Amino acid sequence: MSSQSVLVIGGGIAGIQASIDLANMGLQVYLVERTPSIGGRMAQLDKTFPTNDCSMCILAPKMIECAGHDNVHLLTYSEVDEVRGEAGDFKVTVRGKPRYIDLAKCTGCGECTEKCPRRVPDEFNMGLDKRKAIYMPFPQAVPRKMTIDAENCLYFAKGGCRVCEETCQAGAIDFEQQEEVLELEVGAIVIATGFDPYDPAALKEYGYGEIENAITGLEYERLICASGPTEGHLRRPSDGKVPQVIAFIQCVGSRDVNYKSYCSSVCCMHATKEAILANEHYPALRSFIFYTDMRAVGKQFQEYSIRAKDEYNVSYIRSRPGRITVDEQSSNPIVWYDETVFGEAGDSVRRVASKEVELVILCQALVPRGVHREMAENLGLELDESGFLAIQDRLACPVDTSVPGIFACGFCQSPQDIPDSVVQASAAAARVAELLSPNSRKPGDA
Amino acid sequence: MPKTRVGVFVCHCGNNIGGVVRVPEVVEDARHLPNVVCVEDNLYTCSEEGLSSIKEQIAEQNLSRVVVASCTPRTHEPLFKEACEEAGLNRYLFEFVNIREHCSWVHRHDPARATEKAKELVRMGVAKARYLEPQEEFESEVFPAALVVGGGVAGMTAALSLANQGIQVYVVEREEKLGGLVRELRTLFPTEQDTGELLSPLMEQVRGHPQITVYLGSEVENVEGFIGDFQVTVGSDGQNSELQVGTVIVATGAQELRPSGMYGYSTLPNVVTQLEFEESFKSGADLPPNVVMINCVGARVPERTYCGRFCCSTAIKNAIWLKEQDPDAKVSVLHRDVMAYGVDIEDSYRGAMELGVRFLRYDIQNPPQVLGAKRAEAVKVQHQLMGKEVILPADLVVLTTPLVPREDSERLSKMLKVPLGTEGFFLEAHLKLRPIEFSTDGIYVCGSARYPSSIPESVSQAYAAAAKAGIPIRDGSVRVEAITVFCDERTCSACGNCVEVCPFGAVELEEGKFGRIASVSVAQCKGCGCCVAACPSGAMQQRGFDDRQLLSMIGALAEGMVSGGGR
Amino acid sequence: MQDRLHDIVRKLLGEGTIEYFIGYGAGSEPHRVVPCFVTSDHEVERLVWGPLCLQNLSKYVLQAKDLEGKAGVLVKGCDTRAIVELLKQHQIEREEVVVIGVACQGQVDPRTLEEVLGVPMEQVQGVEDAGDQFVVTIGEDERTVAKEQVLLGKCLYCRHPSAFEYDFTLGEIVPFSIDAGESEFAMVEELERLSVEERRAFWQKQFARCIRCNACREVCYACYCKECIFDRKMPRWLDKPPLLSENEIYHLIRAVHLAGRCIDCRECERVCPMNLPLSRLYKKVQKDIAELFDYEAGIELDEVPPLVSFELDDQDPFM
Amino acid sequence: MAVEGSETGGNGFEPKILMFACNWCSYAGADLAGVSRLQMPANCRVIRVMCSARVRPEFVITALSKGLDGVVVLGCHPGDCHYSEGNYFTRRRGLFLKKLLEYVGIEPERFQVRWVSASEGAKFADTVAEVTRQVKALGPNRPRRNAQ
Repeated sequence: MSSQSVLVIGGGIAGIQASIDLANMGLQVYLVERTPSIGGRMAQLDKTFPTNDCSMCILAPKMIECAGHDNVHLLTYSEVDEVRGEAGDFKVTVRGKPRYIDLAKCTGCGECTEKCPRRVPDEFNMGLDKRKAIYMPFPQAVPRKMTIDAENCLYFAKGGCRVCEETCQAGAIDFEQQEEVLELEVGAIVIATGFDPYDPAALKEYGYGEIENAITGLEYERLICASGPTEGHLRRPSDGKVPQVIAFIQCVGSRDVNYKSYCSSVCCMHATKEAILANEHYPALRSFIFYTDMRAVGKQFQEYSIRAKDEYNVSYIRSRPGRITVDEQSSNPIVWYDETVFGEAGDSVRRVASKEVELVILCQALVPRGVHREMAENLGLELDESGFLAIQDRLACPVDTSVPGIFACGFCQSPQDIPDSVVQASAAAARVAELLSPNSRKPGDA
Repeated sequence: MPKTRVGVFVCHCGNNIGGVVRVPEVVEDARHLPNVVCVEDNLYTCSEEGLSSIKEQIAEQNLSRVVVASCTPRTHEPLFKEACEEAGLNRYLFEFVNIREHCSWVHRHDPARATEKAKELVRMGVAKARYLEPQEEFESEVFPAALVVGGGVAGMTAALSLANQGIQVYVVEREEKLGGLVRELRTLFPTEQDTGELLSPLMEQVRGHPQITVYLGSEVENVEGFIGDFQVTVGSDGQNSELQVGTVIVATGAQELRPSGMYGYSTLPNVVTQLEFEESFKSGADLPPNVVMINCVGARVPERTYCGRFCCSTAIKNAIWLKEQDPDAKVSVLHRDVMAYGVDIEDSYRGAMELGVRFLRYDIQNPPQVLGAKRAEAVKVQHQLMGKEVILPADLVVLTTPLVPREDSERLSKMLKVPLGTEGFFLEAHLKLRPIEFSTDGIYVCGSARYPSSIPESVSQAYAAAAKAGIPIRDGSVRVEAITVFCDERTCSACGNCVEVCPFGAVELEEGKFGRIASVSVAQCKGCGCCVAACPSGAMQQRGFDDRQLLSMIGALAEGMVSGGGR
Repeated sequence: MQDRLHDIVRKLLGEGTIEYFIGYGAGSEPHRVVPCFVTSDHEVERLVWGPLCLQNLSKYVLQAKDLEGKAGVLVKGCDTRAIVELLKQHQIEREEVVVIGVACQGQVDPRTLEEVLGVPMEQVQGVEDAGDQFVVTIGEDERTVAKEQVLLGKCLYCRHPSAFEYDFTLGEIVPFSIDAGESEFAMVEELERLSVEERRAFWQKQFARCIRCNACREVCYACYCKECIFDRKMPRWLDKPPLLSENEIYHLIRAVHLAGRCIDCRECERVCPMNLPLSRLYKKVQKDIAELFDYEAGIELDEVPPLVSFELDDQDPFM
Repeated sequence: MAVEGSETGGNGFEPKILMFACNWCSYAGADLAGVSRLQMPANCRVIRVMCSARVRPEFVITALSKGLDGVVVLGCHPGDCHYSEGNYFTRRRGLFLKKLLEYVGIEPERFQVRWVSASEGAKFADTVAEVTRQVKALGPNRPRRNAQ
């Protein structure tokens, strides 16, 4: 009978949901997460569409349930090294990066962080503010433990410091900690590595990186979030002013044969939500969404975008902007796009128009995690030409990868939003349950 | 009744608490509280040595209650309850007092009043602890079988997945054959496989699987009971059979909107829906040279605001099929947005354009008009981009309509006591994080019964439903946290307030020893306590949050405010 | 009217349709009318009807529940609202009770009658209804007084429900129409216009006078709990001594329990030995329930009470 | 930012305020305010309940009549309730109770209902500061405490 344990790679909402379902089925789950805390991209969101639930409110209970489950073994700050064997009997080595913190002793109190002198850009807040070298990714992190970021810690750089060691009353700092390598035997593997935002700087015409007030969707999310760097005040990067007119540009890098030919599926609703949040915070604020096709395809999505138009001062302009320039002294971005103007005689003329706004949000394409390609080779998995994990039979087995016994759910295998990722996570759990259940036939059957 | 012996453990949490709250004073103050027999403070109560000191005190002092004053119960309560249980004390004789997040961390500049507040919070915690009672978590048996309502692609996939996990499954299908809506298709999207390639293996395995029993031409007549023990009556042409199952999956799918009265449908013979096109034209009928498809028919309109999600990909599939059969055919698709989300549909959308399919955008204000008296001859449309009117010759007009809920969903929703959403599809527990579960435990939904879903999405949801429906069965029993409500038979006057307010239908009026009283189904009760607040006579109480406990906390706080504070 | 009542009751008792009839009977003194329970034919004579039949007899139906046979009850238009509520709150079944509605043309408030006539009630031999006046016999002579001067407070705003289907009716049940000259909530609005301090002073003075005799609870149709929370030892909601804080808790909690149930029968005020202006408290309850939730107790049998239901778009000042 | 601490000036009166917080949203919001170290006045004491719908109006009446200076019931935003409908009842009960208490002379600020979600730490802190300020301005619920 194959081993009754499962490896889940990726601690975002998909990985968490798959782990909870598998653990509730009585299987032993090893959840490997690259960063110090589970939560993934969803932890960075302020609200989620279309219900405007606060993201952390619905994510934190799942994180606590997952980490607290007897059958789930959390391996955070770790990566999968090597995978051998086949369905029912995989041998996996997992490399645990040293946190230089004794997890049993650390209570996540945060005294060390206050004293640590070293400040570095905070990835969780998309680099918009700083964190210390000894840090917890976000207040509701699970596990609620500190981590020392060896690359930026002064002690590792040039010796000395160790201020955190002095302040920690629990004696949890341990600079001698070594990398741990773990050998696991699992019956199946579920991949849920999620997505990275595509760097919009590639599209020179939008000037990301040069135009200060052109930011990405995720950066906006951190600005508008109550636990973000500006505590929810939408302060634009150039002068900290709260913009009264903002523009969202869709399909930045998506649906574009020069960059990513596919549609990332979530950005239309993501932009609509962010526009609603802006107006919720600042009732006088107006927002424009430059779109090609307004893809509001899920449950309650149409009603959500209608409400955006009727109640939240959002207007949709069907056009793909050609360029963004900036007005030097006001540092306001100016969006250049083509529009069709109808004369009275029913004739129409196409002309270039411009709209000066105070903040531009680029809704960039979303791509599988950077580390995803190397992991795929490592596990012998095929990728499709867009870089997603290839699924042999999309219709009958939508979560089975090219390697029997390895399943993939969430954004790593195709662009999808949170509910679809959660569904695919449970689907992967079902496929694992079938594979590992005693009287199941060989994995080749459907 | 042996005197209640309360142990209080006040935590320093390093100096997170101790740095602001003068813990020794709190410890002293707690010593004088009624029934308190031992008070301790530790640097880290949640550390190994903190937990072991609690266990020791429980043994040494024979404690019958434990109160820990430290951080937040939301993360640490399970940890301390575990420790109490290991020391032989019922885990519900434990009370948590938050003096970190709610006290020391937020009153850093006012240690005096933070200490005063911590003392009062401990007093309130001890006051409640004195009235805590041991509880046993209720376990109800789960019958090892599942019911799947609907034998379409979603129903069959869910049934097979459960059966492959070794679970007995009953599938109830209304039609005489399995296959559902997909059976009416010829080719599938995006793989352009023939429908049989997907359906035949599924149908064979379902019919052949030893763990699956199929009832064709049958309907669910009645469902009673709750998670773990549903009694289901299935009616097949006249005679009923009784089934007992632990969980239920709704996979009843949806039906194509027949847009009568729109664009000449049902009056002009050559105006058909996508499904009718699939049946009639794909079986070899001669193909018309000019085909105009109109999308968003009866969708994203005021009377039906939702988007049909995959009708655009159906239109693209059939447009591509037409161009492949006859490259010179003129195929145009009139749309308001092309919902080609994801990788595959976007590729096909670009592929269709490369094959010469014309996509024209129209506006809801001036929709296309089908011209022709007895037969459709052309379609006039205001081209939104070019801003001028275009007349497209049309030998065949294909209307792309969304799926709409089945008429009898209402009946099934009443039987299962699960809600329908505003559009008439089944309403899930949580749109984002529990998309295929109902708030009523033990019942799940997948496929277009929840919302129009393409085949891969319906199949994913089917597997997900199988995972969820399998869990209670594999576990064999369902544990309910002992914070449920109970009704005191002697004092209940059966006024019915509790029955009205319960969001989960867990309370009903029944004949009891003392006449009619409210009776609670513990398995259904989620422990919100709404009924307790609605009960004038206080007959309904909630374990762990009963009126004695909460009132004594108020009393402890109001102590000394008024002579004769409520003890 | 009284004879028709006797005939009906005698017929019902005779046929055995009812085993027990609740009506009004002459009291120990001529001006007093008291509830009267008739089980056999010869007692029917004791039943009376007139403008002094103040009590709301509905609550007595609850005692008849443990009889095998049915109970008959005589109800005025306003009393039926209690029957509707008792049905709605599952305390009685419709087939358990035979309801006889009587065409009431307003009841006399003894206290105001004494003030208007300047004569103690003890000397009043009887009161007769004479259209828009009452004829009061005192000793030998008779005096007439305009109805609107001496009516019960609630009769001034009589608009009894027509929703109720009586089993029998005595006379045509029609709302007793009289122009009270002000809104039925006038006495509440008057208090609402005061400042918070003035209102506190007013009510604290009233609550301080309460001796907690529980008469208002015993007479109220809605206080049918087997064991009232105030009588329970654990948890102890009230301390025994009638301190101001305890009295205030008692009256405010009763008001909350009456939210959506109070039918404005004002029996509590009538029976209060200390004359607390309880109707000014419960009128406020009715006013808020009507304004907030557009609901009136005892009118529609199948309408769900307001505090055990909700609307998604309820007003929400708490955002 | 929440205004901080107690101005010991003026009459030095420090109100004592009772707060009911629901386990899923407002208690979590209070925790987040703590985690984010948002300083606030120390006048409020929180009682945790599973849902704001568990808070009986009788508790509020008893607390105020026993002399506490203020009572606040916190719950999830309508639509966010963990039990899907609980806070709809809290809303109706709050609407009715607020009017009743004002009618018998209890200042409106002494009983409030507020919706606080799990991520609204700042809103929790602001609510504590605002209610404390309002109730302090009203002065003690003394008439009730001593007048016997």
